[in-house]
Amino acid sequence: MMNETTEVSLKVDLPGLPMKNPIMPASGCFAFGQEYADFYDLNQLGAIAIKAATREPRFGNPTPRVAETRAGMLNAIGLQNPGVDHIMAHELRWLERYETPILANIAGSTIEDYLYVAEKLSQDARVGALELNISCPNVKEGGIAFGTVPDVAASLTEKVKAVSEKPVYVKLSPNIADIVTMAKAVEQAGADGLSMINTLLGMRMDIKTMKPILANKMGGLSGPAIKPVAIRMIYQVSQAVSIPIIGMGGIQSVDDCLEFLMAGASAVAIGTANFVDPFICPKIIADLPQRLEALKLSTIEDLVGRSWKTCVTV
Amino acid sequence: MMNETTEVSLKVDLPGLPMKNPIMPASGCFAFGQEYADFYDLNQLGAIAIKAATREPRFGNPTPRVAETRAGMLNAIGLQNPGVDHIMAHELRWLERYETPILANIAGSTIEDYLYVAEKLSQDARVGALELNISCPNVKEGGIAFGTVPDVAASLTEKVKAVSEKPVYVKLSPNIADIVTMAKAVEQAGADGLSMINTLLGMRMDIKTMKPILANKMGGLSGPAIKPVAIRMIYQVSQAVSIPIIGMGGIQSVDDCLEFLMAGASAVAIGTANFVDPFICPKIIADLPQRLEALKLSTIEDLVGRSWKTCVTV
Amino acid sequence: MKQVEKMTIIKHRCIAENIYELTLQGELVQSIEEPGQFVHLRVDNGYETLIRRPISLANVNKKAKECTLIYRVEGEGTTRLSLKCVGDRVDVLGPLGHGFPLAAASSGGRALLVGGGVGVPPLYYLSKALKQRGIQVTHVLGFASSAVAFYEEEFRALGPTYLASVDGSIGSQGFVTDVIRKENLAADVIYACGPTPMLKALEVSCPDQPLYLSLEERMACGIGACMACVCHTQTDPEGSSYKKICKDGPVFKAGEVVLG
Amino acid sequence: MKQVEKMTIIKHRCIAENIYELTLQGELVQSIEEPGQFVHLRVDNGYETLIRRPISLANVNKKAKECTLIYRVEGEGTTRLSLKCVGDRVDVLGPLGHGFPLAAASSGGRALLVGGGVGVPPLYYLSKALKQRGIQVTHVLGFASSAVAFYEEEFRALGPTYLASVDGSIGSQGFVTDVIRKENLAADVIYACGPTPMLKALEVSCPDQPLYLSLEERMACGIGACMACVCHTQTDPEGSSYKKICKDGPVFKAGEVVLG
Ligand SMILES: Cc1cc2nc3c(=O)[nH]c(=O)nc-3n(C[C@H](O)[C@H](O)[C@H](O)COP(=O)(O)OP(=O)(O)OC[C@H]3O[C@@H](n4cnc5c(N)ncnc54)[C@H](O)[C@@H]3O)c2cc1C
Ligand SMILES: Cc1cc2nc3c(=O)[nH]c(=O)nc-3n(C[C@H](O)[C@H](O)[C@H](O)COP(=O)(O)OP(=O)(O)OC[C@H]3O[C@@H](n4cnc5c(N)ncnc54)[C@H](O)[C@@H]3O)c2cc1C
Ligand SMILES: Cc1cc2nc3c(=O)[nH]c(=O)nc-3n(C[C@H](O)[C@H](O)[C@H](O)COP(=O)(O)O)c2cc1C
Ligand SMILES: Cc1cc2nc3c(=O)[nH]c(=O)nc-3n(C[C@H](O)[C@H](O)[C@H](O)COP(=O)(O)O)c2cc1C
Ligand code: FES
Ligand code: FES
Repeated sequence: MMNETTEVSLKVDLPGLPMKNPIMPASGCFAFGQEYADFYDLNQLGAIAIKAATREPRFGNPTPRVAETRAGMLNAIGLQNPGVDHIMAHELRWLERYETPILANIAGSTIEDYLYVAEKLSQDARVGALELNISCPNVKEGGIAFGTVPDVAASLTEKVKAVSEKPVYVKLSPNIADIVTMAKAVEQAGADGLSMINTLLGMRMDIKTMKPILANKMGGLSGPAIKPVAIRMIYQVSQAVSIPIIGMGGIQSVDDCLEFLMAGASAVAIGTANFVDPFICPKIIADLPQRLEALKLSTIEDLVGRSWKTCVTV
Repeated sequence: MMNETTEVSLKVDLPGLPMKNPIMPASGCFAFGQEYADFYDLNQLGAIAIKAATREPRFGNPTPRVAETRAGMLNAIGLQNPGVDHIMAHELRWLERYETPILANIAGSTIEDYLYVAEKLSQDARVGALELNISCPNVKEGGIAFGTVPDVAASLTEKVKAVSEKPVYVKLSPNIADIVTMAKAVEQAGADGLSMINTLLGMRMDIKTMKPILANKMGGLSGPAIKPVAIRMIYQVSQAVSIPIIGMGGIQSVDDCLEFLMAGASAVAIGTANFVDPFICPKIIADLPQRLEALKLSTIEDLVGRSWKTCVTV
Repeated sequence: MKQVEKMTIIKHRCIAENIYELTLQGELVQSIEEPGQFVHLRVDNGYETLIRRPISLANVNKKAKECTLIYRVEGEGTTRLSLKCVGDRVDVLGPLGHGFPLAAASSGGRALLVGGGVGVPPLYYLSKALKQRGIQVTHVLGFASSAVAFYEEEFRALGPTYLASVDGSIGSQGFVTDVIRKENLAADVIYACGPTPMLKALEVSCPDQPLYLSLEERMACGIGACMACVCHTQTDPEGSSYKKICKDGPVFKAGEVVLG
Repeated sequence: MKQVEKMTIIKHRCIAENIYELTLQGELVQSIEEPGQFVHLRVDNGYETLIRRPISLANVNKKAKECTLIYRVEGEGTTRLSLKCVGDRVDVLGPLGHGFPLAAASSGGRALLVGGGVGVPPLYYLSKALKQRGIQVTHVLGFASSAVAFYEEEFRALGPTYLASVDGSIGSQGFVTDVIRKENLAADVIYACGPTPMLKALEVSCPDQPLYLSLEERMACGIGACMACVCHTQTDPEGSSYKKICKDGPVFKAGEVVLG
């Protein structure tokens, strides 16, 4: 039993990311923070996962790039970003005013691109850790292969680890039959943590035109619809690996967040919900202490993996 | 342009299933029809996919077996059924009073089980075609392997085809990275049609107990949440194979049904929605003619694959 | 005949902490056969609460075409339900299942009705129906505390009523089985509805009288088609025989099925 | 400052076939800077319509803290919105984007406002604002048919107003560009909002005057964070430079961005 007078602590210490709470916005759903800084102080966040950086600037896919689905949305942004150099010169520069640790999401079409971006960003003092996006379904040049073949993912992870001066999180794709084998492969290859899940590959038709709504035809499904898949994968993987997991996929409330922690995530990221409610991250952070207290727990760590850990007396 | 006086025809002719309309209840969501016969005349249906039959009677998983999710539900029924002999002696017997063609879903833990059930059911005059469930995520003895490894699925399909006197539809699992390779493999192995998709493997935690809600822990996600994944897979597969597809996954309205046909399905099955509204199948059947007319189409065939077919003048 | 109907809310009020009494009006009421049956509610057309919620019939007035449900706010569905107002309509599938066999008690006989928490509501409709048939009814109702207790007066109007509560804040402190033992309550037949541990305790402590138990399980279809709500039979506890709580139950004779 | 507010519906009515006029009241109105800005509505808390819907400001009354939106019922979100009643609250994010530059027209000058369909609404607020600054306004409004036409009288009260309709059922038969050509309408500046083909036609047919176009794209965040709504710039039409319609627009000077 928790001592009545103990203060609840939201702190989570992840490789490269000393977080004051377990909440961060998910990559691609928060750009580089500037838009949300109009709504609240970004120092409230546990960390910030910034939009994927690629070697060269990318325009991404043609529009329409988003479509709504039941309890979810599809996106086919196509990794639009100004390129790693611009990000370091401008976006990271702007973020300097905050103390919040930064998780820098990186993507590429070739291994060389990944290594180039990883090396550069990992040398940047403002970056706490790298998040290797091996799973973006919208990059056609081969991105998908990284995310679905364990050997390929492991080899990429190994190479990125070799050039990176910062911890490396690998962001896993859910579009796969056996997530555990994939997770173990990248752990073995040296990953310091996992981010899961990225979007499920989906599609919608326009009933009037009888054509796909998205110009790219297919897109990544995010939002509440995918939460059960995310919870299942985190539950499976967290029991099979010993590196921490940043959980994501459909979180919209503090209770959703608790489910992810119970499943085995050590921290969570919030994506689509930012579009619905720009204040969602600080709201969930504010709701956490009383929910922890109601469960008679005093730290986030107490909650991690509770659904499968043989019961410990707290 | 459609001739103003042409009557809209809903007929769909699939191997073994001469359907008067493209709507059937999905396997496992309609038992053997008796419960829904209390609500409407089952002769209205295009076909009926009956609950999976196994060699021996099965009790299935412990309860709770269902949990609700955002725009979806999880189930871990575990293929409960009274066994193939009982089904033939009682359930199919009862169904004789209807003319509606029957798609008999079959499952098993071993290849021998599958073949036993397939041979028996295919010899039954009341069965129009078989639906090979290679993808049920709730059968632990190895069912999942059939559904995720193309070679294994193909070899099972080939063997079932060899013993079956009726057309065989293979029901594909969405828990896979490359659905097209799987579909082509079973087509090559002789499948007469495909059913897709089965449920996505998912999970939910009970916030109060901090444990999974389902006794089986994981379950299959169905309902509107998975529709974008189903549409995407049908879109991909229908362009790669030449056998017909029975589409399913989250259909709740006539417009959902149209989306599946446009994506490339030749007919559709309705699962979870039956639980929400017992009248959903006849409602959608009734709604179809005017929606076809609004699209200036006169047959279901005109709609199939419209999202990718190079435009034909109708 | 079970049917689907958008019934109209004609009364809706909070009767204890998180406990609501909801009265619905519609044609469906005419089809209700016996106490212990339930309805399956679609809380709204949204996708938050995709599947229906099973709630027992707590009272039925066929002349007025009204039925009353009493429910506890548990999760999202019942929370949303509690926000509905008089005049709103609720999509109802029902009546469903097989209820308490009234004929198990003969006129002039004595029936003991044992309820716990939100297992209490169907006993009210049952008690009224039994009394109408000339059966003497005694009630033992267990609640967590006085804050969540309800319908004490209503039950007293029908027959002797004993209360028990976990914290002793209402009635005697303890479980319903403690009350039965202490008060030495005997009857020709016992009807019970409540949490599984309570039902199990009754099965053990009242082996001599005919005992009917109303069970609960998470449901999807509510009509027997999805196999969500099955339980093993006591004659074949490990085997493949089963009963569906929604269709064969929710009321079973003690000894018929294995309690979860 | 953009903000999130649950605004109260104080007026809501159907003004043409499937076209609704919605007046909202709240503090957010104080932050509105210029015509052409829009708000991003959360239709309800449900998961049917997970993401917000962008709707232009059609009128603003800062003193009364009111703003008016005019929208067409298109799909699920606007259908649900149309069912809301006076007194209901709507979750609004706004004001968003950069609107029409009023300063592009100088006092005493002439402005031509060209709208099509549900591109017409923001022009009403714009026209009022221009008129207030002493600018002469002329309107050319295109609709599919008379059934879906709206606000003709309101526009006429502000300045000369020409209508065009696809089927000729209201105004002259044809497109807005036909009207401009036929009536030889000249102005110091043109402001336009409507379907992309209309905007493209204007770009081609009115190359000499300063022309401001309000664009549309499917949006998610509405504030510039998700990259859903970008368009290429005309100086780098194939390259990586871009503008966000929600944040840099929705109004752009003709020639600035590539029309989709
Ligand atoms: C035959 C039957 C009769 C019932 N009668 C009553 C009654 O008269 N009064 C009353 O207060 N409650 C009754 N219940 C329990 C009631 O159905 C649940 O409390 C309710 O469904 C919870 O829904 P929710 O949306 O609030 O909770 P959520 O947790 O949001 O529900 C999620 C899902 O779980 C199911 N669920 C959650 N808890 C239960 C439960 N205890 N039993 C069954 N399903 C559950 C829901 O139906 C839903 O499908 C009855 C249950 C059954 C099976
Ligand atoms: C800046 C801006 C201002 C707008 N102003 C108005 C206005 O004043 N009046 C008006 O009637 N309409 C306006 N629209 C269009 C309006 O946003 C869409 O008609 C509306 O979002 C359709 O939503 P729905 O739920 O009815 O349709 P659904 O088809 O259910 O919408 C599904 C999704 O697609 C999006 N979507 C569908 N059609 C459009 C579209 N044409 N443009 C952008 N997104 C779309 C929706 O926002 C939603 O995310 C504006 C759009 C933009 C971008
Ligand atoms: C518009 C959008 C853009 C995204 N961009 C990226 C990205 O650049 N890199 C990445 O790793 N994930 C990206 N994602 C995936 C999210 O980070 C997250 O994994 C996913 O959306 C699931 O979380 P959610 O359901 O909370 O949105 C993007 C998601 C969305 C919706
Ligand atoms: C309760 C339940 C039981 C099911 N049982 C079976 C089954 O026995 N065999 C099978 O092939 N699919 C089974 N399915 C999967 C459905 O047939 C269907 O593929 C899936 O639910 C997606 O469709 P839906 O979203 O319309 O429900 C079951 C689904 C549910 C919800
Ligand atoms: S709830 Fe479907 S069988 Fe009982
Ligand atoms: S809608 Fe998100 S960037 Fe414009």
